Amino acid sequence: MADSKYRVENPEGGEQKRVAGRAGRESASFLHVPDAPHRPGDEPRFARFTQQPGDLSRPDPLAHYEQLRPHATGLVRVLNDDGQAAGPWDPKLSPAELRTALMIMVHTRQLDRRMLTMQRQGRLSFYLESTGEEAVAAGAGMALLPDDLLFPSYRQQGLFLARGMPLLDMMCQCIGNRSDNSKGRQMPVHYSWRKGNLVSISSPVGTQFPQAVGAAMATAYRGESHVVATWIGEGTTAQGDFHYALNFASVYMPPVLMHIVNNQWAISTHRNLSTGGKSFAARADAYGMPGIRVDGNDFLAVHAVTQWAADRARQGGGPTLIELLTYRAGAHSTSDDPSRYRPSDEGRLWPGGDPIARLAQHLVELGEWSDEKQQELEHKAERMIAQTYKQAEKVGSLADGPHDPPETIFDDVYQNLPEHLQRQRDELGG
Amino acid sequence: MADSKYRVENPEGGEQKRVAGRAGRESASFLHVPDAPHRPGDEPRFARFTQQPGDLSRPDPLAHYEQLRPHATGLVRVLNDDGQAAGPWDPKLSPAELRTALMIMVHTRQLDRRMLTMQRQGRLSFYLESTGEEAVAAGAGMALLPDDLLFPSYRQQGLFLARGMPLLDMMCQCIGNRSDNSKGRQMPVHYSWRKGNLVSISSPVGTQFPQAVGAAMATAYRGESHVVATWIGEGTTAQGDFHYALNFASVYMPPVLMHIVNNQWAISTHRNLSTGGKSFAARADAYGMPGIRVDGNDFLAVHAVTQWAADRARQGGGPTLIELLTYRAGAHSTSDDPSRYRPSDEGRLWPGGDPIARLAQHLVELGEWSDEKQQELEHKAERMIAQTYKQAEKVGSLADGPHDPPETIFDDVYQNLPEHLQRQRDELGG
Amino acid sequence: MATMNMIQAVNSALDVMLERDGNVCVFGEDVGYFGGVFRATEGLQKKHGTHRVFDTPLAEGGIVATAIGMGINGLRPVPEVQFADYIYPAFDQITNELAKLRYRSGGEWFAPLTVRAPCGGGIRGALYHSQSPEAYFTHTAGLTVVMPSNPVDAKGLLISSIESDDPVMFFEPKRLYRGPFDGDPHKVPSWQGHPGSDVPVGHFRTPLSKAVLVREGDAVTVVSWGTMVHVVRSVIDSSDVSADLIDLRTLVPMDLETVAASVRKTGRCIVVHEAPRTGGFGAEVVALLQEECFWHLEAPIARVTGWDTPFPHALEWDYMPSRKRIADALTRVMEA
Amino acid sequence: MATMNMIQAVNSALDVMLERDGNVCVFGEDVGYFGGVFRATEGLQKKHGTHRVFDTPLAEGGIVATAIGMGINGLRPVPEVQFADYIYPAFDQITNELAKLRYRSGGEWFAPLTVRAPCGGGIRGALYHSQSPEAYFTHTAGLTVVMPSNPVDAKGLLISSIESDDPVMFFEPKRLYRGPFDGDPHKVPSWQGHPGSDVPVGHFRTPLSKAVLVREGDAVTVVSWGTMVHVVRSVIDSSDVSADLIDLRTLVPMDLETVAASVRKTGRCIVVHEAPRTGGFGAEVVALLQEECFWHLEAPIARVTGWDTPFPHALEWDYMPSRKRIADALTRVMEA
Ligand SMILES: Cc1ncc(C[n+]2csc(CCOP(=O)(O)OP(=O)(O)O)c2C)c(N)n1
Ligand SMILES: Cc1ncc(C[n+]2csc(CCOP(=O)(O)OP(=O)(O)O)c2C)c(N)n1
Ligand SMILES: [Mg+2]
Ligand SMILES: [Mg+2]
Repeated sequence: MADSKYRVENPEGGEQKRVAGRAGRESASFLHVPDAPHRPGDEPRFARFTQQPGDLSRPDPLAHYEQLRPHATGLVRVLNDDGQAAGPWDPKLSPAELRTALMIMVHTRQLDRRMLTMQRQGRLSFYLESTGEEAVAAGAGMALLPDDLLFPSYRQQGLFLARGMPLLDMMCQCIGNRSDNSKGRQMPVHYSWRKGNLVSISSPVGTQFPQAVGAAMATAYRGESHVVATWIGEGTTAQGDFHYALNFASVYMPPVLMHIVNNQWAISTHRNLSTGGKSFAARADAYGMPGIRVDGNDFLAVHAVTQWAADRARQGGGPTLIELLTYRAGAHSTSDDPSRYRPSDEGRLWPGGDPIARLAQHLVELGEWSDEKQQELEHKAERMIAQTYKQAEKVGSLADGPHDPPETIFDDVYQNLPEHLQRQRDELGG
Repeated sequence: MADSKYRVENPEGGEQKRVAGRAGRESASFLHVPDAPHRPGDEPRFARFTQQPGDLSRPDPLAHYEQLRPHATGLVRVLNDDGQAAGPWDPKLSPAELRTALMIMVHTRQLDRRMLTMQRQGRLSFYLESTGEEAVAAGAGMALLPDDLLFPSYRQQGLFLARGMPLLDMMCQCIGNRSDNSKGRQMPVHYSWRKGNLVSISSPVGTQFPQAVGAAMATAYRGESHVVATWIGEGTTAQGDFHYALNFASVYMPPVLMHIVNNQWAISTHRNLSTGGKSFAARADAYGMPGIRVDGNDFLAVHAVTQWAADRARQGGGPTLIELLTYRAGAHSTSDDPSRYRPSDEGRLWPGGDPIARLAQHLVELGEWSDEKQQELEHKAERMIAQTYKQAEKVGSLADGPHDPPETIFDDVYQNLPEHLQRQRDELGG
Repeated sequence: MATMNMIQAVNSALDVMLERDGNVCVFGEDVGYFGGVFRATEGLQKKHGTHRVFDTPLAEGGIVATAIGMGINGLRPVPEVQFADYIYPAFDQITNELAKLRYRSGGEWFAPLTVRAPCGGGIRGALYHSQSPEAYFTHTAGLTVVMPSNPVDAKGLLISSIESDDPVMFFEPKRLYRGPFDGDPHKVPSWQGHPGSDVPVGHFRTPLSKAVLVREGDAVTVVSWGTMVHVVRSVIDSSDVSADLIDLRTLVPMDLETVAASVRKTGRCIVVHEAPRTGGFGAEVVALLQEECFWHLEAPIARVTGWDTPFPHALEWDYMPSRKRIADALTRVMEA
Repeated sequence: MATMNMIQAVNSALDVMLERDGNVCVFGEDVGYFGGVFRATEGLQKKHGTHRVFDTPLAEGGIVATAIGMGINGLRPVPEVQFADYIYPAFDQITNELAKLRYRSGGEWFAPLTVRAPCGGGIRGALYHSQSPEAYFTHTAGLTVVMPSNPVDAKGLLISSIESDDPVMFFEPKRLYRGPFDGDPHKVPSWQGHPGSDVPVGHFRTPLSKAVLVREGDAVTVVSWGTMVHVVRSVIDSSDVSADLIDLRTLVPMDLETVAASVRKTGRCIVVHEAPRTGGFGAEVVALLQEECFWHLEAPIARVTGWDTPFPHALEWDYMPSRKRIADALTRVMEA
């Protein structure tokens, strides 16, 4: 059953293999355990996206959610396979805006590259890249307004770049040196930037999703005009917090955008094992809210859908669930080794392609860009980021510091230092 | 938005009022807080069920779940308003079977009546009735097989009667006397009956739902033929455990029946405040499984849908989500006072009517029953139950015991009494 | 001043804070229209509006998570968990998020929640309507843990908790809502005439992290909190042992000074709480005191607590620390 | 006999039990095809089949809940929680269901789970990959709580835990997986040559609720568990204090007799654990000992623990109990 079920209208391509195929002593048991479509040694077989730009209407932002049912199982696209923008979802951004987007995405990728190298050299304790998913963050980051309050997961560093968090500050957070605005408390990439309305990132997955709904309830409570947006991975939709978020949002209808970044993998766990459902966006309908699936590697589509949902929320239309279809091009993190669980060329064959290449190609199509300009942008970014990292290490390194002094361990547990922590602080000192 | 949304195809009738209607200082805020359709002082306005027996097909038990979409937002009925059975879902039970069903339901109601009185007289610490929902338990209880493993909530006492747990034992549990097979540990109605494959009932709502899915995974693991069934209230669908159950079931497709008893109320919380979604059964689709909404006060419909889902599960078709549309005719429990939050005649006006009256009427229609027989059945049951209760109190009463001796407090914490509990046991003794 | 029972005092604190601070909102299961299963929020929705006091879906995890988001976005939420026994679905949000948000963000973000939850036994609630889970929270740095034992403290401490920018777990011993239960299951005492029931009508604060000396003596120190304060008191009153009785009121951060001073004076100590013994907060009190007052101790510090078992139904009165068990401990400690 | 590190020992225990008992099944996040993020289940799916060893959705609450159902229906599940820091979404199922099922059903139903979870710091994991949450479970009656400190104990205790009909929380100090960390952040020790790395290849049991005397002395008793056992040992080895070092291994039900006997002998005691101090299991050890051994104690029992703060990233080595802090405590307790 699950097989046939899975094959139907599945833009993620691939086929679910019966586990029996690779099982040791399967036969005795009727416990159905799904598997990933491709494992190391397999040759990835992705169907190209059947959905084309223009297939899906762009309803009025206040349309009844039932009018968006096709959007939950379909796929909103703007860029076609030749890099041209088409269809009602084209956000019609200016070339200048597109170049800004490209820059944010390139900077994000170069930052990831650099920090990965630094981690390999032992300068960082850990790192987690967003390679291949840059459009997810850049698209939303540019479509939303500065006052909008964001609850990201650990894989949307692009949001921080889009909002202008200084690269130096981001690097200092990763190093955990004196200039880390979260005081060396968190692992790398767990940024917090109150100035930019970016809420502190947590490691426990999914916790931010219902928090964002609550934050949006506060927005409505005070009758303010900003919206709230949040992001989780498709694997994390299995958490209770995902259900809490959708259900509370369905009751109080606050202005919140809930993004599911479906990059096919949760560490080694393929989305087939995260749920038997076909579409993550389709969860929305039974909660009485619109769900939209979008090509997450298509910057224009991501921007357009975010804008539509933000308009809806600002106008009192309530929450929207957005599934961004993409692929985790790199390892889960520097602690991971994907070659153990998926073919190395699966990413290259992903039908969504590379978001940066696709946006660059589009700009070229528009006569607003060239391969040379692209190379220059990338080299400039690379150099600038290398420079900045040197500065960051000057402020302090993980191994040699200087860090905040040891006694700062006891700060920020409570607003004021209570007596028992004062005593422990003395104990640490003496 | 929520209003219009709510009015569409809503078999639960009533209209959601804008809260502003009863709010104090609403205007400032744009936080949408729904309300119940009727509050004390309102005159309940329920639409009659628009769906009729025969409206919905009865697909093959192994049908693809998408064929069941109409069933998730529609309503499976067998008994029409005149008490005749009609349509493809008619389970075609023999008059003898129908009379057994009627007996189980009448005994359930009389048991509830008696125990409520005993609680009022201070003989019990607490009680919780299932009045108005007898068909939910009797229908499933008769459709399932004795080997099927059941994880009920606290409001399906009918399952224990259907499976033949002696009334005396049930009463001794409620009293908590020496003959309580759960040794006076739990509050009344938290039955456990291993002999009858009825798993111990817990107070924390919803915990049994994913447990049942795991139990069904064990069934599939060993390739056994029994199925597992579980029940929760519609309010409890807001818990993470509900989502865990559906999602794990969607991945492993085990033989499990998940029942949502939608009796409109969660203590004082109307289902409008439990979710913004219209249909609870409709949740199933996005998880890749069939969802069916059934008239929970129509014994024949409940029996038929349970049987269909059990057949599907036994044949390897996996899980089914079943919403039983009913009404909590009594107070939530003896600690509750519904007159504070709903009109007293809301239950009388509920379009689903009274499940016992409807089944009796059907038997009369068939020429197999009469008002006299009905009265006789009820009086006999009442007398028998009063008698049995006297016996139960002879075994021991809550106030005066005899209970299990104090030192039994320390039994069953672990399989064997560990040393530290041995010491505490001595401490209690001395 | 007015005479209030503990439910009225809680209701009054919420009413006062809703009135004073537009960012205070109150919500939870059956909290809005109905006014709460224990009536703690009765009348507040009608008075302050449906967006200030409202019902939620049946999901403690969702209630606390959304409350954290509201707190992050400028509100001062006071969510209710209907029974402390049902707080565990919110345990991740409380332990990993609420308690650690300020720390992990270097002070940039915080959520000033006060999570209210009725706790404790004595109402025939068995395993799941009787628990005293305070020790799961006293072990979690970043949380303030409060448990009042009378109406005036309940109101003053609840107001201080709501005004605190740190997250507070506020446990209300439900057996005390309507009267000072003194250990006699057959009596139904009323707050009428009890000094703790004289409660200022308006706004006032009772300081957090300050214990109170309920009665004074010199032979032994009894440390307790919640319902047990009254049971202990009734035992002391009917015994000829001269005892200090200290009601901790706030468990974390704890007022060690007051307790240690008393133990230095008496040289003997008993800790009494309802929660199971192993890993109960009593263990922490003992560990601190044996370190602070070692040279003053004339006898081992005794613990009278709930047993290390779930909370039973029929044998409830054999489970809860009884007058007899407390009296025996007094004798034991005095004779040691 | 074979030389195994702690991961290999855990893997071997699971392998042996999967082989011996068809009802044993192993599952969790990334546990199946991949073999676990710490490789604890490497190769087991291929060897024993996909229905015996499998991946789950990312939901600890769902993992434990379904495991309980499997246990109720006759299996003997060994779910993995990827990091102990992520166990809280399952807290309700563990605390209210798993721990209380046998009790509330009068012994009719039980679920023989062993919940495995890597715990502890020392890997730069900061707030959410470093926690030692054992005290949240030692306070929960009905659970057995185990924390091995070396490969042979890990295998023997894991087998005993899986075979136990009581639910077991099995915490694996992840910093010990590949070597006996002795407190020096710059060394990367290996299990090679360590006596604890000689592990029988087949089936064997190490008894639950039995502490072990790691080294013998007469001047002071140090009680510890998990990673700290090795740090304490390195301190004792390089000091001239003659100390008993006791590794509790099973925290609840605890082997009080062994510990008390030692303290009666030495008259001095230090408890060392990684978890935050307030309400840590160390408090219970102290509370029990001061009651059991009061008349033998020549100095207050000291605790060296993690601080009452979340676990920081950059200052990790100032957070974890260091050799220096342990050595200072030794001196303090000896001089008292
Ligand atoms: C509650 C919790 N459980 C487990 C983990 C360990 N973990 C970190 S990321 C991850 C996978 C997340 O996958 P997904 O949600 O798809 O997001 P992605 O990493 O693909 O962006 C897991 C299991 C965690 N961080 N939190
Ligand atoms: C986790 C948890 N939270 C709160 C409660 C208190 N409580 C008991 S029943 C109930 C309402 C349940 O409503 P519903 O799920 O609709 O079931 P019904 O009572 O209508 O059968 C609540 C809130 C509980 N038992 N468990
Ligand atoms: Mg993913
Ligand atoms: Mg209900």
